[in-house]
Amino acid sequence: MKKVFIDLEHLDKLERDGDLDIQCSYPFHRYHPYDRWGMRPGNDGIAALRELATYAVVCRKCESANCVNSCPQDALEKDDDGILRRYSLRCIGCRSCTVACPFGTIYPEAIPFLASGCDYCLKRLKPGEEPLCVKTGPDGAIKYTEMEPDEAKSIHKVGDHLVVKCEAWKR
Amino acid sequence: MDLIGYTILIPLVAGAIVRIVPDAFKGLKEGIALVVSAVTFYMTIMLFRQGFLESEWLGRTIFRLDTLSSFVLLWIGFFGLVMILYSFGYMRGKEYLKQYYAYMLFTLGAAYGAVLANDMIVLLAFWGFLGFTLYMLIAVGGPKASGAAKKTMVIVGGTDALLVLAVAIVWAMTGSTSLTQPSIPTITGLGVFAFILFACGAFAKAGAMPFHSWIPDTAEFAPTSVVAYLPASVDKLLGIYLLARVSLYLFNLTQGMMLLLLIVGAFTIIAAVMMALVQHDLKRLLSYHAVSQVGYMVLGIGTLNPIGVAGGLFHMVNHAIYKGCLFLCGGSVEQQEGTTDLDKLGGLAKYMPITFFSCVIAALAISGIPPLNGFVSKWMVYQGIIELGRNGGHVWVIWLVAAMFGSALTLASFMKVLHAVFLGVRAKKANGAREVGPTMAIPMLVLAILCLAFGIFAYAIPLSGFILPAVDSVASLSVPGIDEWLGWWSPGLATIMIIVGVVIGLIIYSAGRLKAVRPDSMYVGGELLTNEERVTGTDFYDTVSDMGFFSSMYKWAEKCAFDTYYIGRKISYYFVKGLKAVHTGILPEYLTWMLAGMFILVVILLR
Amino acid sequence: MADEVLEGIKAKFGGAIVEVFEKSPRRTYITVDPASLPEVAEYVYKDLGARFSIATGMHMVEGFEVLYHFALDNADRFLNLRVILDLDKPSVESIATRVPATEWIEREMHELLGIEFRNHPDMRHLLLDDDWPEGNYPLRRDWKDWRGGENGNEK
Amino acid sequence: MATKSKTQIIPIGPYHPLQEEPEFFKLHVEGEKVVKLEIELGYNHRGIEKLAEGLTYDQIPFLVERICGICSSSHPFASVNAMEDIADVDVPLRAKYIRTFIGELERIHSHLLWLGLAGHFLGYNTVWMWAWKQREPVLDLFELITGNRNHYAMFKPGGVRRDVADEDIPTAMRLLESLEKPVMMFTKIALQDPVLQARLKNVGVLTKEDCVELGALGPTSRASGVPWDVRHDHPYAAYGMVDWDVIVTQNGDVFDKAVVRLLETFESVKICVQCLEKLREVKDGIDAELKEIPPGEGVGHHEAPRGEVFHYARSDGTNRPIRYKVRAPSFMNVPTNHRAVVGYTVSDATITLAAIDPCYCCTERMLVVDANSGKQVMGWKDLLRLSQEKTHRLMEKYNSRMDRIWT
Amino acid sequence: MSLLQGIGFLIGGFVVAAVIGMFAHWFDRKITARVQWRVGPPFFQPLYDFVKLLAKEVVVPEGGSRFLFLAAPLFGLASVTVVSALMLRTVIFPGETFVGDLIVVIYLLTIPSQAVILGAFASANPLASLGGSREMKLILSYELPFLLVILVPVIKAGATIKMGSIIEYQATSGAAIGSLSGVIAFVIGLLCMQAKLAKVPFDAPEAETEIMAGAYIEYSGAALGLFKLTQWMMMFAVPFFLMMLFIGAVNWQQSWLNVVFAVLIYIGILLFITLVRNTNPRLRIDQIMKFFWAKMTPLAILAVILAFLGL
Amino acid sequence: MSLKIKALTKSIWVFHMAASPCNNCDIEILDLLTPRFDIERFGIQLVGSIRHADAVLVTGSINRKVRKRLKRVLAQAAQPCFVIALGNCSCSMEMFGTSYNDNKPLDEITDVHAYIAGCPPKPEAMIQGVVALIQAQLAALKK
Ligand code: SF4
Ligand code: SF4
Ligand code: SF4
Ligand code: SF4
Ligand code: SF4
Ligand code: SF4
Ligand code: SF4
Ligand code: SF4
Repeated sequence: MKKVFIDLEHLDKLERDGDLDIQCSYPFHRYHPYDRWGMRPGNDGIAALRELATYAVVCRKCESANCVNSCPQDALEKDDDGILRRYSLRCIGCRSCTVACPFGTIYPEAIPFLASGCDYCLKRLKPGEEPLCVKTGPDGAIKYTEMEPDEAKSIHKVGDHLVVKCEAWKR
Repeated sequence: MDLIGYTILIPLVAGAIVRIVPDAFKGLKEGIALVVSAVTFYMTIMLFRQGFLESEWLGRTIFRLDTLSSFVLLWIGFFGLVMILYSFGYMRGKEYLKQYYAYMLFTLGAAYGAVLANDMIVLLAFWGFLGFTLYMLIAVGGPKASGAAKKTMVIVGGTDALLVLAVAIVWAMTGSTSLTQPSIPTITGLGVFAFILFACGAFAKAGAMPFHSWIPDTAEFAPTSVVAYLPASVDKLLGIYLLARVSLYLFNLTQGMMLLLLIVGAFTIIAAVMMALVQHDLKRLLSYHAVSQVGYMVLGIGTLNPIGVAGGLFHMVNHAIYKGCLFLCGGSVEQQEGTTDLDKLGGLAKYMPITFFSCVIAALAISGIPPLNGFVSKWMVYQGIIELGRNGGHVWVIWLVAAMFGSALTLASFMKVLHAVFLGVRAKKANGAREVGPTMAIPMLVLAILCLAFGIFAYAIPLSGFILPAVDSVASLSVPGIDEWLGWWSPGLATIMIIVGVVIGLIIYSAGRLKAVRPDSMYVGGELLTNEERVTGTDFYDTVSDMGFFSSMYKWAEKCAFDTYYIGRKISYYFVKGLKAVHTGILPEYLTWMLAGMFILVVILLR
Repeated sequence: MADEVLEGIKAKFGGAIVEVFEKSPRRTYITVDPASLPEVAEYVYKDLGARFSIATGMHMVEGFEVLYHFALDNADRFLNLRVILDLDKPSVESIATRVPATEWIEREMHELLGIEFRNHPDMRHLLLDDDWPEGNYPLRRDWKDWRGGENGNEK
Repeated sequence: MATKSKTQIIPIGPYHPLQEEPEFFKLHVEGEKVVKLEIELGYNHRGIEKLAEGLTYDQIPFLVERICGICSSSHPFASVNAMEDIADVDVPLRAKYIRTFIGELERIHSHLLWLGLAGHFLGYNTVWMWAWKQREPVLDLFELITGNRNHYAMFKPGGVRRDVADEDIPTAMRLLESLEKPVMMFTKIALQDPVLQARLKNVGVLTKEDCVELGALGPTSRASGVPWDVRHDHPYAAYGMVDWDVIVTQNGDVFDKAVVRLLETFESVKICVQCLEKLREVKDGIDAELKEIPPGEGVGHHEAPRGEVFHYARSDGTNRPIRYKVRAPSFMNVPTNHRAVVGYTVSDATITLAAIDPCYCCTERMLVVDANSGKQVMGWKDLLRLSQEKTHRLMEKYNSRMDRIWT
Repeated sequence: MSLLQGIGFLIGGFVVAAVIGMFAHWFDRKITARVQWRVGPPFFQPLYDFVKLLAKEVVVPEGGSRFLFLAAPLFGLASVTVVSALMLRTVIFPGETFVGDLIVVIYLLTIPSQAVILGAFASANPLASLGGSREMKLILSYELPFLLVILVPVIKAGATIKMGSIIEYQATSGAAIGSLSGVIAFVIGLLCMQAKLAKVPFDAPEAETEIMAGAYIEYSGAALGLFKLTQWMMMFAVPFFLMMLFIGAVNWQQSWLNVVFAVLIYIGILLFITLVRNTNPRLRIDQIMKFFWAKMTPLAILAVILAFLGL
Repeated sequence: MSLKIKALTKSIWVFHMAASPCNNCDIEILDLLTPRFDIERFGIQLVGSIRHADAVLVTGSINRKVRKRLKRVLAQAAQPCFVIALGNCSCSMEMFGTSYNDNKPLDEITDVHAYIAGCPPKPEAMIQGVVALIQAQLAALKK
C-alpha cells in the first residue's frame, strides 16, 4: 500500500529558504471561516501531518514535559508511548507550549487555533494519482510511494499511512 | 295643432324619417336626432315657461300641461338631448344603428305624449308604445339582450295590461277618463283595486319592487346609453310622474294606501341596495341602485305631506341626473376597457379624469353626501317621514331607518364601485385607456355639474323653480314657507361652510411641506406587487353576504325567488296552457297581439 | 428489545439495507439503497409511527449523503435513514408525497446542495433570493466564496 | 346573481408589524376569506449551517445561540447535546440541573413573550404590556444568573459556563414564586374573557392528522392532541429526574395553543423550582472537561418553547464539524399554516400565523457573532458609552448633511 | 345666519374641536399608559405629533389617484369642523336651530370615515383597500343601531329633528338619559361611538398588526396629520353629539355648574372609551357586524319601543 | 420655529425593520415600549407603516434577499427620516462577512445616522442612542 512520505528536515530547510506553498486537497474546511478577502488559508492537511510527525518522531518525550506543564488549557497530554497529543477542543492556539519546549520541537505554525485534518487522500485518489500535497510540494520532501520504515535511514512509521524521515533527531 | 301637438309629433315623425334613411347616411341620422332633440328640448322649455296649457281634441281635454307635467316634460327633453349627444360617441361602430336613433326619437315623442296626456286612454296609448320602443331599444343590444328584452316586455307589457284594467275601472266608476278631475276615494274595494293597478303600472315603469327585475337584466345587456336614457332617467320620470299623478290627483288616498306606498318604498330601498352590494358587474350594480332609489321617491310621495312629496319629486329629478350620469360613466368605461366586469377593471382614475370626476360626484350624490343634490332630496324625504310621526303613529321609525340605512348601504356599494373601477391598482398594464371624446364627456360633465348645482343652490333653482310649484298646485297639499323647513341653514351656506372647512385644511397643508410631495412606489412591506396581487374590491361585502341570515336571502335571490317575472312565468305557465295555440314563441307576434288589443281598446273607449 | 424495530426493517427490506450502524441504543443509522428509500421511509413513518424530524444533506467524499432523521418517540430512539447519492448528478426519489413534512426540507436541500428530488411537487427556491445564480450551491464543500467578485455577485 | 368571487392576493410582509422578522405571506383571499396561503422565506437566511462548519465546537454554541434571540438557549442546548452525543460523555449532574433550569426559565420568558405578542396582534395591548411587565423579572433573573438579559452564553460542550451561586438561589426562588400569581391571572383572562374566546376559539384549527403529517412540534402539536415532547420522550439533561407533566389539549385552535402555553408556564416554574432545590445539594462540578470531539456523527435535541430543536453534527476529528444541521421547530410549524389558515378570515389568519409563535430566524438559520467572545465583557454602561461615542462621531460626520435634511 | 357669523362659528368650532380633541387624544393615551403600568406621553404630545407631521414631506403612492389622495383628508377635516361649529351654535343658541339639523349632523359625522375610505382607495394599496372596505363595513354595522339610538331622544322630544328643540325639551323635562330607554340607547350609543372612532375592539380598519396601518398605510406628512387631527376632533364631536342628545349638553344658561358637570361627563365618556379599548381584543369585522346587527340593533329597537311607550 | 424643532425631537415615530436579525434586538425594541422602559413618555412610538416613520431601526445583518427590499423600503420613507443601525449585526460586518448569503452591514447599503452597538443592545443603550441622535439633531438645528 502506498503511503505518504515526508522528509521533515528537507521540508524545514525549504521553508527557511523561501516560500513553501504546499496545497492540500482535503475536502472539508477548505476555506478559513473569516477569510473575507481570500487571504487566510483554510484547512492545511500538511500542517496536521507535520504535527503528527513531529510529535511522533522529533519530540524528545520528556519525562516532565515543559510543554505539558506550560499549557494553560491542559490541552497537551502524553499517551502511553509518551507521544504528545494535542486535544483540539481545548487548545486555544496560545503557543505557550512552543515557548516552553526547550528543544523547539513545536513550531508556532504547527498549532493553529483551527485544527487541520488530513485523510491521506484515502478513497479520493483515482488509480495512479498522487495526493495534491505531493504534486505541489517540493520534490523529495513529500512523496507518495510504497515505502517501508527504515530506522537506519531514519525513516519512521507514523500510523498506517504515513512514514517520516528525520535524521537530526536520531532516537 | 298647438305647441303641445308639435312637441309630441316632431320626434315621432322624425323617428319615422330616421327609420327610413338608409344606414349609409349615418351622419344624417345623427344630425336629425340631435337637431330634433334639441328643438324639442327648446319647445319643452317654452312649454315649461308657459306653465299651463290645455289642448282639446274631439271635445275632450286630451293634453294638459300643468306645473307637475311641465317640469317632468322639461327633464325628459333634457335627457333626450343629453343621451342622444352621448350616443354619438358611444354607439360608434355598433350594430343596429338604423333602429337605434329612430327608436330613441320615438321614445322621446311617446314620453312627451305620456306626460302631457290628460286623458287616460291617450296615456295608455303612449304608455304602450313606450313599452314597445323600450323593447326595441333593448334589442339593439344584440342577441344577448333578447332575453332581457323579452323579460322587459312581459313585465312592462303585463303591467300595461293592468293599467288598461285600471283605466276601465276608473271609467266605470266615474264615467270620466280625465286624469285630473276625479278625486276617487280609496275606501271602496274597487277604488283600492284601481289604485293598486295604477300603482303597479307606475312601479313597473319606475322599477320599484316587486316589478324591478327587468332593470338589472336590461342594464347588463342593453346599450348603456339606452339604459341611461330609459330605465335610469326617462322611465323613472314617467313612472314616478304617473304615481304622483294618480296618488295626488286621481285618487284620494287613505292611510292604508299610504302604508302600501311606504312599505313598497322602504322595502325597495333596502332589498335592492342589498342586492347591489354584492354585484360584480358595474351596470348591473348601477341598475339595482336605479331600483333602490325609486324607493325614496315612492316613500316621499307616500308620505302625502308637502315636504315629503316635494322630496320625492325632487329625488326623482335628482336621481335621473346622477343615475344618468353614472350610467354614462359606466358606458364610457365600457367603451374604453371593453368590459364592465368589476373584477377586470381598476385604477382608471388616472387615465379618465373627467369620467372619474363625474362618477365621484354622482356617486356621492346618490349616497346623499352633503352638499350634493341627493342629500337635499333625501333630507326632504326624511323630513316628510318625520312629519308623519308628528301626526302620531309609530311605524314612521321604520321608514326613516330604512331610508337612512339604505343610504349608508348605497354609499357602501358606491365605495366599492369607485374602488373597483377607478381606484385601486390598474388591471391591465398594457392597455392604454384614454379619456372619452367630447360628445361623451360633455353629457357626463353636464350632469355632474347639475348634481353640484342642485345641491348647492337647491332652493334657488330646482325647488322654487319647479318642485314646489308642482306640489303647491295639488289641492290637498299646500306648501308652507320655505323658512319653516330650512331655518338659517341653507344648502348654499352649508357649501360655503364646507368650503371654509376645506380652506382651513388647506392652510394646514400649506403650513406643512406641501411642496415636498413626492411620488413613490407603494408600500406593501418591501415587496413589489405583481399585477395579480391587486385587490379589485368586488368582494368587499362578502362578509355581509356570508352572514347566516343574509346568505340564505342571497341564495334565494339567486334562485330568482323574488323575481316577479319568474314567479309570474311559473303561474302563467299553467294558465296559458290553453292558449298554447297562439303561443308561437315569436316575440314580435306577441307584440302585435298586444298592440292590436290596445288599439281596439282605445277605439272602443274613445268612441 | 428495541431491535424488534431493526429486525422488522431488515426482514422487510433485507436487500435494500446496505449497512446498519448502531451508535448507541438511542441512535441508529441505517444506510439504504436509494432506489428503495421511499418504501423504507414510508414503512418507518407509517407502520412504525415514527415522527419525521428533519433530513440532512451532506456533500461527502463518497457522494452526497441524505440522512432522514426519524424519531421513534415511544422508544426514545432516533432512526436515521441514510442514502448515498451519486457525486456528479445527485438525484433521489422525493418522499414528500409519502411523508408530507419533508416538502420544505427537500426544497432546501435542492437549492443549497443541488440534490434533485424526483417528483417533488414544488421545487422553487425556499430560502435564497429568486435571482440567486443557477447552479450555485453554497452547501457543497467545493463552493467558492463569492467575495472575489465571481458568480455575478453585485459588488 | 353574477357574484362568483374571484381570488385575490393580499400580501402580508415582508415588513409587517405582525412579524418582528421579515417574512412574506401571500394570502389568497375571497373577500376576507383566505383560500390559500403562500409562504416565502429567505429574508433571514444567513447560511448558518455553512458557517458552523468554519467554527470550532466551542464556538458553535455562541453561533447557534444567535440563531434566535427568543429561545437563545435552546439552540446551544441542542447543540451541546449533539456534540456530547458524538463524544459520548456524561455531563455532571449539577450542569444538567443548571441546563434544565436555564431551559425552563427560558420557556417561561418565551411563553410570556408570546402571550404579550398575541395580545398585541389582537389589538389587546394591555395584555401585551402586562405580560411583558411580568417577563422583566425573568430577564432580571437571567441577568443575575448568566450575566445577560438575552444570549446567555451558558452552554459549552461538556457542561455549562457559569455556576449558579448559592446566594442567588433564594432570590431566584422568590422571583419564580412571584410569577405564579400574574400567570394565573393571565390564564384566567384567557379562559374566561368572552371576547377573547370569540376571537380565538375555533380559529385556525389544526387537526391532529395534519399535525402528524406535517410533523408539527411543540405547543402547536400539543394543542392538537399530539403529545410530542422530546423532554418526555427522549429525556436528556435533568428532565428525567424532575417531576412535571406534558400539557396536551385537543382542539388545535388558537385558543388551545394559548392554553397549552399558559399551562406549560406553570410546569416550567415547577421544574425550575425543583432544579434550584437540587442545585443546593448537588455539587459535582459544572464541566465534564471535554477534550476532543472524535470523528463520528451525533444528534441532539431540546424541547424549545416552540417545539423540538434538532441539531445534527458530523465530525471528522478536527475541532470543526464537517456538517452541521440545525432544524428549528418553526421550520416544521410554519408549513402548518398552509392548512390552518385556509377557510378563515384575514383577521384570523394573522393571529393564526402568530399562534405557532413563529420565528423565522431559526427557520432560516443564520450566523451571528464573533465566536471568540464567549461572554459579554462589557456592562451596559460601557456599551452605552461606546454607542454614544460612535453616534457622536457619526453625527459630526453627518452634520452637514443633516442640515440639508432639516431645512 | 349671516355668512360672517357662519365663518366665525366655523373657525371657533375648529379651534374648540381641535384643542379638545388633542386633549382627548392625550387623555386617551395617558390613561392607556396608566392602565398598562406605564408613564405615558407628555401633555403636549398630540401637538408635537401634529407639528412634526407638518414638517415632513408627503409621499404619494404611484398608481393611485393623486388628487383624491390629497383631497380626502380635507373633506374629513372640513366636515368635522362644520359639525363642531353646528353643535356649538346649537348649544349656544338652542332656540335658533333649524329643522333637520340632526340629519345634517348625522350625515356630516360619517363623512370623516368616508374621507378615510376614499383616501385609502386612492392610495391603490391592497392593504389600504382592505382597510377601507373594513371601514365601510364598520359604518354599515354601527349605522343601523346608531340611527335607532338617535331616534330615542327624537321621539322623546316629540318627533322633532331639530337639535335645538331636543336640547330645549331636555332642559325643561329632564335629560333623555333619565329613562330606561334613554339609558339603553345611551349605552348602545357609546358602543357605536367606539366604533365610529375606530377604537379597539372595533379598530379592524386600521388594525396595525393585521393590515399595517390599514387605510392610513400610504399617508405621510401633512396629509396624515390632517387625518390624525380629524380623528382627534372626532373624539370631541361624537361624544359631544351624544351628550347633546342624551344629557342635554351644557345648558349653560341655567347654571354655570352645568358646564363643570358637562366637562366631567365628557371626561367620563373619554374614560369609558379608553377603558373599553384597553380591556378588549380587536374583533373581526364579521364579528363586529354580527355584534351590531344581531345584538345592538334589537336592543336599540327595544329602546325605541320603550321610548314610544314613554319609558 | 422653536415649536417645530421641539416637535421634531419630541415626537419620533420609529419603524422597526428586521433585516435578517436573530430576533433578540427586535424583541428588545418591543421591550422598550413595555412598562419598564416605556419610551412613549419621550414621544417615541412604534408605527406600522414606513410612511409614518421618522426613524428606522434596522436590525440584523442584511442578506442578499432582504437587501433589495430594505433599499426599497428606505426609499419609501417620508423625509426627513433617520436610519439607525441597531445591534452589532447591522452596525458592523464582521459577524456576517463570511456568510454565503452575501450579508453586508447597513452603512454599506445606506447612510446611517446612528449606531447602537450590542448584541442585543440593552434597552437603556437603545434609549441612550436615540437620545444622542436627538441631541445631535438639536445641535445641528441650532447652528
Ligand atoms: S497552544 Fe494549545 S497546546 Fe499549546 S499551550 Fe496553548 S493551548 Fe496548550
Ligand atoms: S484569545 Fe487572546 S487573550 Fe484570549 S487566550 Fe488567546 S491570546 Fe489570550
Ligand atoms: S511572553 Fe508570551 S510566551 Fe512568554 S510567557 Fe508571556 S505570553 Fe507566554
Ligand atoms: S517539552 Fe518539547 S521535547 Fe519535551 S515533550 Fe514537550 S514537546 Fe517534546
Ligand atoms: S495527503 Fe491529501 S489530505 Fe493529506 S495533506 Fe496531502 S493532500 Fe492533504
Ligand atoms: S423557534 Fe427558533 S427563532 Fe424562534 S425563538 Fe426558538 S430558536 Fe428562536
Ligand atoms: S467580545 Fe466583542 S465580539 Fe465578543 S461579544 Fe463582546 S463585543 Fe462582541
Ligand atoms: S446584534 Fe445580536 S441580538 Fe441583535 S440581531 Fe444581531 S445577533 Fe441578534
